[in-house]
Amino acid sequence: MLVQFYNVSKIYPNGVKALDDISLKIDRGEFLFLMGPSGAGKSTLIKMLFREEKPTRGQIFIASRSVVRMKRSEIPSLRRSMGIVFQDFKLLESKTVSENVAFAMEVVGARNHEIKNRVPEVINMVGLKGKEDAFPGQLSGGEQQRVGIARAIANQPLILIADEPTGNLDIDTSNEIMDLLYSINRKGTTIIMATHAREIVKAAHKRVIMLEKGRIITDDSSGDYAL
Amino acid sequence: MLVQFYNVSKIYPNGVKALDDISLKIDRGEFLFLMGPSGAGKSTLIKMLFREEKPTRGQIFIASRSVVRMKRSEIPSLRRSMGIVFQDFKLLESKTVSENVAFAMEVVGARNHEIKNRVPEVINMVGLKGKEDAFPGQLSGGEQQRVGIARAIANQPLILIADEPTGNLDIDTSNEIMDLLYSINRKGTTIIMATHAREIVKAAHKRVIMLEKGRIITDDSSGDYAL
Amino acid sequence: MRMRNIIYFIKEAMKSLRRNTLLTFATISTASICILILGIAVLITMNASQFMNKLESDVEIIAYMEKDTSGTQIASIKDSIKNIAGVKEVKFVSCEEALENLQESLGKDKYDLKETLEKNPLPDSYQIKTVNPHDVPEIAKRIELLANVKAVTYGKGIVERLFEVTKWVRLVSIFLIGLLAFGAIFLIATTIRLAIYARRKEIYLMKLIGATDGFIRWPFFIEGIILGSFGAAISIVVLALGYQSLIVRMDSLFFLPLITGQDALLVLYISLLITGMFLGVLGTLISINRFLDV
Amino acid sequence: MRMRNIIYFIKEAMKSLRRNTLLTFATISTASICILILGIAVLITMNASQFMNKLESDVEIIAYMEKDTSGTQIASIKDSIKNIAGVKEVKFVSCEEALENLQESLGKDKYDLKETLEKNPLPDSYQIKTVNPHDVPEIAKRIELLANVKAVTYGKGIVERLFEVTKWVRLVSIFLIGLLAFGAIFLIATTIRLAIYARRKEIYLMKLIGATDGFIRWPFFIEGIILGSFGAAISIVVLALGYQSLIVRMDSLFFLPLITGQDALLVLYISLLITGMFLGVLGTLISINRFLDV
Ligand SMILES: Nc1ncnc2c1ncn2[C@@H]1O[C@H](COP(=O)(O)OP(=O)(O)OP(=O)(O)O)[C@@H](O)[C@H]1O
Ligand SMILES: Nc1ncnc2c1ncn2[C@@H]1O[C@H](COP(=O)(O)OP(=O)(O)OP(=O)(O)O)[C@@H](O)[C@H]1O
Ligand SMILES: [Mg+2]
Ligand SMILES: [Mg+2]
Repeated sequence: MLVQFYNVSKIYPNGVKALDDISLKIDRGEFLFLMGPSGAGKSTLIKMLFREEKPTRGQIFIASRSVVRMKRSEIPSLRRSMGIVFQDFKLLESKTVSENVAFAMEVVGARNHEIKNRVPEVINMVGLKGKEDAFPGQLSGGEQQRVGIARAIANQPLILIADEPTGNLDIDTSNEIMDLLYSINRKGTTIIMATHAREIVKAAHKRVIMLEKGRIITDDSSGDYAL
Repeated sequence: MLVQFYNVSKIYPNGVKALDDISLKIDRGEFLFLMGPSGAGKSTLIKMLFREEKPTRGQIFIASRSVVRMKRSEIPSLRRSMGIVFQDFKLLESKTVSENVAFAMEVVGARNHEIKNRVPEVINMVGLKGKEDAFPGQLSGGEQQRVGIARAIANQPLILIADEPTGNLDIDTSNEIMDLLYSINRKGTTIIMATHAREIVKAAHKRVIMLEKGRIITDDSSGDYAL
Repeated sequence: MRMRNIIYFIKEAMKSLRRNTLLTFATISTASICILILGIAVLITMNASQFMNKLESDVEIIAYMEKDTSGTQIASIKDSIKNIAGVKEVKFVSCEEALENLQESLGKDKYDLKETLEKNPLPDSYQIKTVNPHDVPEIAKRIELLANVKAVTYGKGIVERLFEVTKWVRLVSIFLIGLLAFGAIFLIATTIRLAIYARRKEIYLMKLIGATDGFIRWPFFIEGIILGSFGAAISIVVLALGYQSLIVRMDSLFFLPLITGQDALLVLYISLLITGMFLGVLGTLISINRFLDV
Repeated sequence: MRMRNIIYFIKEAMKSLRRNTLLTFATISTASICILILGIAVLITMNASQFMNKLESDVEIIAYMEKDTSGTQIASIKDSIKNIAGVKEVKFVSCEEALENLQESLGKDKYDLKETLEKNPLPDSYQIKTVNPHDVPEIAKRIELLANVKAVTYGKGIVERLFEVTKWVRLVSIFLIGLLAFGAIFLIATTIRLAIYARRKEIYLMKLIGATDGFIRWPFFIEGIILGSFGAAISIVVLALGYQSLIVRMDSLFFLPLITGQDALLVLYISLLITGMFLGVLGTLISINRFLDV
């Protein structure tokens, strides 16, 4: 088991109950969709994985390490084992596209020549060739989103966490991105993806977890998703 | 004619040609979808309407006033005649949901009692009852997006411009929002909406403009959109 | 501007001050430190200036009479001196008093000059003060021309040096006050600019949804006024308490009196308050425009 | 830390300085204004202190001999005085010289004292300087006890006042330097804090993608060093040029000499540079941690 949630609840300081007694196991190499209406708790669940938020109750293990009891100094190495696509992109405004991607590799201590080779490669994969030297403020919404994806896959992470990675993409670009994710998944990366895109989920035949009001209402491993 | 584009081109300072010789007429009361792949120029076209960006070449008229030759002091009144939903939401981080919506009304000089009545009303319309006092940082992605929508419709604008207003919403919430937009449209508001959501556009049977690489490739008034 | 708007803008300003605590704290403390330092500099200058005035007003002319001048002649010389424009005070010093003074300066009770000397070698004299100490050399020259005046002294050399020193002290302190004032303006403006910079996206957005420049500016102005005057108020309290305790402690320096006039101090404190308010607004004014052009 | 990392961090720092022009400009100018003002205050204090030392070292004791003391006795008194611990210099003034001096102070060529007086009423005397001027009253007392010394004077009253004044001037200037130094620290730290605040989202994001605190801190530290020392360098150039031109202009005040020793100035300038660098780092250190806790 790569990821384990035991009775996890999250109540934000303002009293909002975002997650309610979630238990969940995710295997190494799985591809998991998180679905559910706006405000169901998808992003909250995802933020628990890399400890942007701590659960109010319950335990979370990733590769058998407790994320909840983890020391402050251990957090960076946890996050470095993951690639994260944020719902709001979170790009470094003062760095170009290349620099944003390179930064994620510098953080993990990659070698200079690795960075030099890998950065153009992933930028190409997400279809942003030609935008290497643009700053995030000079990109369209979908282009920014794809920079976020490129950054997340650059380090070939053990786990890829993607929060609504196609929300700003047209269907063709979405499909290209999904193909990219499937191929990464096939190479062994575990992928957890929150999304509203029913077409994508329907076509994928992967495990789907439906959240509503902070609870898991269905966990369908077959992927025969229907609503 | 409410909106007229005459041979509008936009070349950004870094040399990117985002719009290429666009001519376009939009009638009062129309509902118009803007579609096209990521980076096609939809947001750029939209930004021209409220003069966040100025065209490099060409003329734009809104209600017979030239947006291009408009004096600096006339811009606020142009923008006040519009409601704008931004692709990246652009909420005021230091104001609550209610305050964000109220602010848009204060800007146009609405009376206090009008504001007091209207703000809860529109918050309710977008399904955010109970979130009035939350700050944007305490909301989910889709909730933030709906705050942006509530703010845009609060003043019952002449033109509603929405850039990807459902990108972070599940299908049910999207449909509710679309119903809201249709009813506003029926009351006379002209709506221009950039979107990637094919399901929505298919179901709507409204005029669709397809952009690609900054050019209009189809302008289908029948709405028999097919790709 | 309508009343309703003023209230609205004040409310907005207060809200934003409360919500941006770091920015509020940074601006207030910057303002209070700058104004405190400026206030201390002004106080020191005021005191130094008073001390220098005192030094300068101690400068006097001594006019020695001829040995055989008669009493009536001496009296008429007094009138002639008094008639010179710029003379403030004329005091007669008889030759006996002069000898007494000399005796004193040599060490009283150690030598009895009167005993040693058979007759008093010193002449009668007048001590003359002028309205403006800087006129001393000029007036001394005119007194010297009078009949029966044998000689005139006024500490030539020393007086010029004194004036040279006070001139330079004044110049340097004006320059310093100017520099500190400029520094205060600049530092406060910079802090405000950074605070506004941190909120530039907010301003950008407000413009995009149709706010006029004025609508955005007003709350910032009011914030500037509040921040500036609040910062100034803090520094004034610190300054007043500190100066009061200094006055008590430096009582021993009776010959170097500090300015204690409550009026002068009040004027200073009020000026500092106005300076704070003004700098708050000025800082906002020069900072906000560059973010309004959307 | 490996070499590769140092180079990387320096590159990152330079890039961010170039791209955040407003923040860079604000921090450099704040640092240079604060350090300039601090430097001016130190220079003034150094000069005032030198001037006060000079004033104090002018204080001397005059020991008057008995009228009928013989030449050998006078010579032996000199030795006795020299033997007192703390005495620096002993100078003989004969009664003729003393009369000459008195004549001078009354206005030379106006009265011929020698002509008026039948015999010189003044005694022989010694002028004594001490190593530490503050010992003057003590040493004066001991000299007074020597045989054949009739009386001792040292400007009693005036000297105590002088020491009181210099004590206060020193106290006040130390206090002011302290205040200005504190102000400089605070203002520079505040500016840096605001600059970092403006970039807090960037820091937050860096943490989210796995950067360690150190990895984020280092470029900021290097920025702090560069900003602080660059700001200090500007202020040192201004200070050096300004002071040089002041030295030239105040040449007329030969009796109030400015410190011109290149060594002392160099030490000052280097200290200011180090101060700037140090404040840049310190400001970063106390500011960045609160944004790292993600
Ligand atoms: N920082 C926060 N403080 C308080 N409440 C929060 C915070 N973040 C999220 N919430 C609330 O928690 C609930 C779940 O939010 P979450 O972001 O997990 O939803 P989501 O499933 O990602 O929704 P969406 O599809 O709209 O992104 C929502 O009601 C939201 O308002
Ligand atoms: N400020 C800018 N400076 C330079 N280039 C820009 C700027 N804004 C957008 N662009 C470029 O202009 C082109 C059109 O961008 P635009 O944002 O209009 O696309 P879009 O159709 O809205 O795409 P999306 O669906 O991804 O939001 C893109 O190639 C983008 O990189
Ligand atoms: Mg979410
Ligand atoms: Mg767009």
